[in-house]
Amino acid sequence: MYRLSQSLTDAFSRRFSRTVREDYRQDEAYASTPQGRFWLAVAIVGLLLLPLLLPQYPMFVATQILVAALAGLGLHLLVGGAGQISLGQAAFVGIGAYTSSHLSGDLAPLGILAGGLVAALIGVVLGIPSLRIKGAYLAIATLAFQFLADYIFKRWTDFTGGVAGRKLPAEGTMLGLSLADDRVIFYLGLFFAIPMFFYAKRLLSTRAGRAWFAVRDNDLSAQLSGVDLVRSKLTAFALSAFYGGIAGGILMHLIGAVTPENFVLSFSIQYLAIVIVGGAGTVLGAVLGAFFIVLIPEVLSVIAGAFGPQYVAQLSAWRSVAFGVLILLFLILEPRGLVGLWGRIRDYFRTWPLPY
Amino acid sequence: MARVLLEAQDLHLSFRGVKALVGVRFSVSEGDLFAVIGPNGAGKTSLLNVLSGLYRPQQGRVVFLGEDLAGQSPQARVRKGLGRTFQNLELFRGMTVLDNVKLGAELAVGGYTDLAPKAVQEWKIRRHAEEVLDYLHLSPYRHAPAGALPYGLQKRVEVARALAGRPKLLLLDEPMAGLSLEEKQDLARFLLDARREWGVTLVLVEHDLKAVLELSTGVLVMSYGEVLYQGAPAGVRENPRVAEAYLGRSA
Amino acid sequence: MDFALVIQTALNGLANGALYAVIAAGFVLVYRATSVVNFAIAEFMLIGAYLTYTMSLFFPLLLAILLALPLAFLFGVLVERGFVRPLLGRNVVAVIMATIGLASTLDGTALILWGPDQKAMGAADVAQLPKEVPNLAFSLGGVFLSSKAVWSLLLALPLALLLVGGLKYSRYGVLLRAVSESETAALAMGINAPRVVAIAWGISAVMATVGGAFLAGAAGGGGPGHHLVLLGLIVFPVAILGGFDSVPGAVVAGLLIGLIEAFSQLYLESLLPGITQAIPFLIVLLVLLFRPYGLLGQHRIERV
Amino acid sequence: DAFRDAADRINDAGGIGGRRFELVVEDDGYDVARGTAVFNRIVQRESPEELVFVYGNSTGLSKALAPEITRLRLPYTATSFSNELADPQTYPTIFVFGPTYNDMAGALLQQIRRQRGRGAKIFLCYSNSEFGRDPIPFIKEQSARLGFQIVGEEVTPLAIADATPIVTKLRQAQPDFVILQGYVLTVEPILVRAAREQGIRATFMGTYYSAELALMQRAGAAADGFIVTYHNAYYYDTTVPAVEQIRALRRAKGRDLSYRTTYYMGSWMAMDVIAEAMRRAAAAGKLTRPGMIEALEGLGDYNAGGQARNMRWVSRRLPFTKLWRANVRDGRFDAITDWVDGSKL
Amino acid sequence: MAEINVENLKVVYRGVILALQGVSLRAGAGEAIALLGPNGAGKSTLVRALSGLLPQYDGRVLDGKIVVNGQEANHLPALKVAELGLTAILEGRPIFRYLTVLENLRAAAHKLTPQRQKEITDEIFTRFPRLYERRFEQGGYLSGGEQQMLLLGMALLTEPRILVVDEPSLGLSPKLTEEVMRVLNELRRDKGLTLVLVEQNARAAFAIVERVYVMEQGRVVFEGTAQEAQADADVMEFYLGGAVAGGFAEAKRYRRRKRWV
Ligand SMILES: Nc1ncnc2c1ncn2[C@@H]1O[C@H](COP(=O)(O)OP(=O)(O)OP(=O)(O)O)[C@@H](O)[C@H]1O
Ligand SMILES: Nc1ncnc2c1ncn2[C@@H]1O[C@H](COP(=O)(O)OP(=O)(O)OP(=O)(O)O)[C@@H](O)[C@H]1O
Ligand SMILES: [Mg+2]
Ligand SMILES: [Mg+2]
Repeated sequence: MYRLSQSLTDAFSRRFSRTVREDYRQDEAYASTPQGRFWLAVAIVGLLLLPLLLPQYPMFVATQILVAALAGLGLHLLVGGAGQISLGQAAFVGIGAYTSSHLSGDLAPLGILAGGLVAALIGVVLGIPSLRIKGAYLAIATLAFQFLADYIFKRWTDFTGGVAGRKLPAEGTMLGLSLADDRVIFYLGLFFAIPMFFYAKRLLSTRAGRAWFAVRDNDLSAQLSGVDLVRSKLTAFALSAFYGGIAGGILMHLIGAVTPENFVLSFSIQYLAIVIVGGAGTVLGAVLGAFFIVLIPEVLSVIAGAFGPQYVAQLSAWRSVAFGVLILLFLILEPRGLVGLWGRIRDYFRTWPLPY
Repeated sequence: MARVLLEAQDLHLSFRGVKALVGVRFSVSEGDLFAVIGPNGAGKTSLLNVLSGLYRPQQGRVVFLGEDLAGQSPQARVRKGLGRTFQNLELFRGMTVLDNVKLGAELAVGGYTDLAPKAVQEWKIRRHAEEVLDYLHLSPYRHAPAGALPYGLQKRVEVARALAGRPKLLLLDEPMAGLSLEEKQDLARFLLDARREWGVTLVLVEHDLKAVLELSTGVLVMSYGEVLYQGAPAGVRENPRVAEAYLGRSA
Repeated sequence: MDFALVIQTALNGLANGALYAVIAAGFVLVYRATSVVNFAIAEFMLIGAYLTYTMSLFFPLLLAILLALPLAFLFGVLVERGFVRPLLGRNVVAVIMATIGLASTLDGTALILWGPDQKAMGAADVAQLPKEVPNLAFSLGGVFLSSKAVWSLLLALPLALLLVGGLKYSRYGVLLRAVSESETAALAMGINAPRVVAIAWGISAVMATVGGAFLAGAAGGGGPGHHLVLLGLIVFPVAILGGFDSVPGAVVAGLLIGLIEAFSQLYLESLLPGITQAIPFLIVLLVLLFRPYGLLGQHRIERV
Repeated sequence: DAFRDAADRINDAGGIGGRRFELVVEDDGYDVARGTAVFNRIVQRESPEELVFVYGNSTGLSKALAPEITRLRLPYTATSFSNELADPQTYPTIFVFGPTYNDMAGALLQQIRRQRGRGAKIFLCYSNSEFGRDPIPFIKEQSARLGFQIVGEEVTPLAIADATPIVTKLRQAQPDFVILQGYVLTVEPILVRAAREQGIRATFMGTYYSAELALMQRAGAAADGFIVTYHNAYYYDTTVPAVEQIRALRRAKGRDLSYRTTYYMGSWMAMDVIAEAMRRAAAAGKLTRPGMIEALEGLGDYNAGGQARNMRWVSRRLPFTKLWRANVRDGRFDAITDWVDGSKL
Repeated sequence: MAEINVENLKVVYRGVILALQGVSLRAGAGEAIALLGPNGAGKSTLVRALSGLLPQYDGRVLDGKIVVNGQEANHLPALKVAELGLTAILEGRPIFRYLTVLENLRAAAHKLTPQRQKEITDEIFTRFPRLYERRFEQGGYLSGGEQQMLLLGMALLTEPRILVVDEPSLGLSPKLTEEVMRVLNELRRDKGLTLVLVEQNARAAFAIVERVYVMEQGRVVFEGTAQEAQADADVMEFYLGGAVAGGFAEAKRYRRRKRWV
């Protein structure tokens, strides 16, 4: 009997405690094992070297992924973290893009930062209704925000250039580097993205993250555990918007222009899809999700291209079908997303041959 | 004479015609284990809700450590040292046991601005949380999602979360419901130890009369929002009104 | 102020509002039954309208609408079985995302099946003229009501009211609400939860079809095209204004928003172009800030 | 479809300068970011020297691409007739294969002058998009000059559910002409129907994107008399040589012979012109991008099998169009003018 | 013939957590059995398995047999099980929080004629007057105990032949606990109901059941009549607070639970 209970406890630890670490400090670090640290370093160096290896177009796509991952990550803090759903992330990306379009050239990084900050400020405003409403109601509120933002993007001609949008000068440079070069933009993106990824990971595993999760799971009892609901929700909204805004700034430089079409509902949905497909719960998920979502159209058009031009005409239809079906499949078959899929494979081998 | 920690003065509360509290007054001194009992729907949970700030009484005051709590938000009260567990489990089901307890521990250890994580502080919180987990024999489950634990363990995690904040006064809403006798005894032990070692004063709402009578230092019996009896545990069984409203024929 | 003009604008607003009401009522019904916010509601309208169109190639238009309804019901049930059922009980985000995925899938499928351009009811070829329902347009002392408006008021409004009545007075109403809260609990009480839910989805698809076919212009030429999806977004403001979980609320709010739109188009649009499109969403934000439960919504229970 | 047909014809005729004409098609689903991505990919994949012409879609995309196009000096056109694009100062390599929206509006105004003269009352109804707003200032300015009266103005979303509010305004304003701009047959049918139902007698007018048979199909009898501008040939107009070419090709390839849209015809025309320019450039031994621009500019009286008046560019556009009136009984648009120059008022 | 037979039942959650590891038990027609056990023993799991609701909790029967009324019910969906006349009252007070008390009862009575429904509802209200007072209140606002009463009322309205109850006295005052036990006992007597009672309040349970099972770690570790159980030293110590253990205040410090062999 005792052995049995022991094995039950073991089953728990196997599933939930990864490896038992000697000391709490190790348990709390980013990558607590030497291997972990090694792979992290490899990944970062790899990213830094990437532009030297790849030609322009793949770099363009890589930067797109970076942008999507940042915006998705921001949304992840809000959705996966604080459990507040938002269908307005594209609007924040837009706010960031428009703001930063006013400060380009040598000031580009500052412009991007400003974009993030302005977005964060507006994020706080959008967060206010979340103090009173949740779930589906909030989703609709953010949907409304998304539409109103679109309305303003199109109307406030002085700031946004109206329906026509704004265009960066073709020959813009930053510190002597051409801003038309996608590799330069990629580095610009990395400059923001790497610290922001670590920061997000850190936040989620410390105080702010705990407070968000608590609010997500049970906001009433979160209050009674000393969590300041107002502050917690508003920071989540502000941060999420900030990440979106920064992504917008980078996107603006990547395309070289801002027009309202880039910030419509379908993009908000795409960012949400990144969170879902990547797997709510981890920072890594946002990256994987962005990879996936950005690459689907690329892959599809390669396939369609192989069949010949007559199929290209229907491509956008097939793309929406593929996008939708993928989301549904993930939700139904692997709710924990790509990260979960990976975890399951790992678990399977770890517990194989005795799954129980 | 120990210091008076909490004082409820003439609390009134009603919901669309239902009277949940009618002029309830009592006081709890430091080191007490104050029990509140009464039939179902008597207003016990409502009383705790008023104390912890979830309901606003229509009349009356709550004084904690000599300060009137009127108008203070629930989380402000918790920060002042007024901890709480719930009748129906209100754990953060998706978080691990450890994170649940850490969240509580922040209250005791002191946090930091949440946007600027500090590793040192985080380790302190962790150490403190582990101590409480150890104490309540929850360490093996620290990485399990709280929602997947059996009911009894979840109750214990809830106690752990509240205790980790080192409250001065802990409000417990039926912590023993659904536990077997042996487990009740274990829990009683934990509570008594916490009281002794950490100086936590306890307010206990409970239906297990035997436990209440054996553990408490003072008892308040409520029925339909009114106070039926207040005093030493020994007097509860003798009181005819209590017997009629609460105990039934077996008394 | 021109009195006849005001009356006419009001009537037309109501006629349009009746269509919103019927769609939103179905949408809210699904929310009540499954707590699912169906972001694919606009696609339900689209599919419904295309079904009507396809039937109208073979039958007179009125009959075509009637024949499309059972198909739509079946479609609703299939969607529920295929995509919603496996996700019940998951968190809100997941379910919302699933309906968004569904929307995208349906959008693409419709595009592949029926092509990108707008269709005309009952006309398979550009050379044909559209089929039409009997012309019921009338004019009375300066007030003019188009045929489409009359048909909307005549068909959609009673349908919406029927649903409201049915929910209130039939036993199904209570069961539906019970199931919506907790399927597990309902199953434990022996309630056939899956069936209740499937029926709710079916009804919702039927109502979306009626609304969609009329918005697309069944009663007045024109026909389904993908712009219908844009028109379908109005459902969300309507539902929020009504209270989101209240079917009667949705009906009232539908009519109200129809009115507001009509008057805004008449008086505000020339001052602030684009405002008519934005107004429903402004209403959403205002409602959520000042009256989160809308006109007739239920308050959320929060007690420990 | 049109691109493929046109490419087939060119290649069947032996290609250009002995080389096969290759068409690279990418779809962007009208999404600027994706369009930009696709463009970059094409530029990457095709060695830029061989890429001599790009055909894009929306105005937004064209603008986003403009700097890059300018840098590469890449000849470009799009299915947009925005005034801004047809400006050789800002966009030295962009060609607009037809009149701009201003030219189209100009042609309509000429018609109004012909029909009614000074004092004509005009009502403007346009969508709240760049496309919708594009010619509006021009129309207002010219109307003032020509002594027309703008009696009302309505801005709507691209798609509407109900036209009654607009018709109500029409009844109040009592215009002689209603000019619709910026829709793709989403609003026109609903509006003319509602207007005719309510006894509005005004003449409705629209530009290129209204000039499609589906207008009659959706609006039914109400569409009769609707006046549009259109600068290519209709598919049913067998007197035009290009139409004959198309039909012959499709018959030969076993493709379906039913009606082709105006969009098809326009695309065919563009391809035909581009191929001709390439031929000439190849003949001159300059099948390069600058060579292409030169060849395009020098096309002169080439008329693409009757699908255009000629290729005399007026600041990189062709300001000529014809006016057509919808004839519901026959299910076609009847030409009511010959070529008119929309820029001359 | 309303009886339950469980043979060697094994249940896993999420494909990894083995909650029942071979449980066998039996309740004959009209018989009442009690199920005791510490937290996590698997009592609620057994209830879920019996009512066919395991899938709702991400669990599944791995092995073994459940026979209800002579019909095998291992993999029957919940609805079919309900049709066999088995009603389960689940853990966690699963009432419909947004329905009023009356509507809750109406929802549960969906199979009854209005006449019959009224009869039973009246009976419920006489037994639980507190519920009658709160009949127009939404379930979510009721106190814990009131919800428990409502739940029992709902179960009665399904007219079960087999009733499986998970901790009915949870959170009830002594007086009401007694009332609930009396109701259950009367039902059994009057309607020949088969009763499976999961209960921590052993003393109250023993008073109305014939036989007792004690579970631990997903297994049955004791089985016997109510008398035998009361005589057993371990049951005595752990569930009845017998002579061996002192009161709450003196309970030995962190006794480790003695393992059943
Ligand atoms: N928010 C509320 N709205 C309406 N009625 C309420 C609300 N909260 C409590 N009540 C009512 O007040 C009365 C007292 O409830 P309370 O939860 O305090 O009882 P209790 O003593 O804790 O009972 P139990 O022992 O059953 O938990 C009950 O009748 C309950 O229905
Ligand atoms: N949904 C679930 N997912 C995963 N594990 C579960 C789930 N439900 C129960 N378990 C596990 O199954 C085992 C038995 O749980 P069960 O709820 O049946 O115990 P119990 O005897 O009812 O305990 P209690 O007296 O606390 O209610 C426990 O170890 C628990 O962790
Ligand atoms: Mg209570
Ligand atoms: Mg249990």
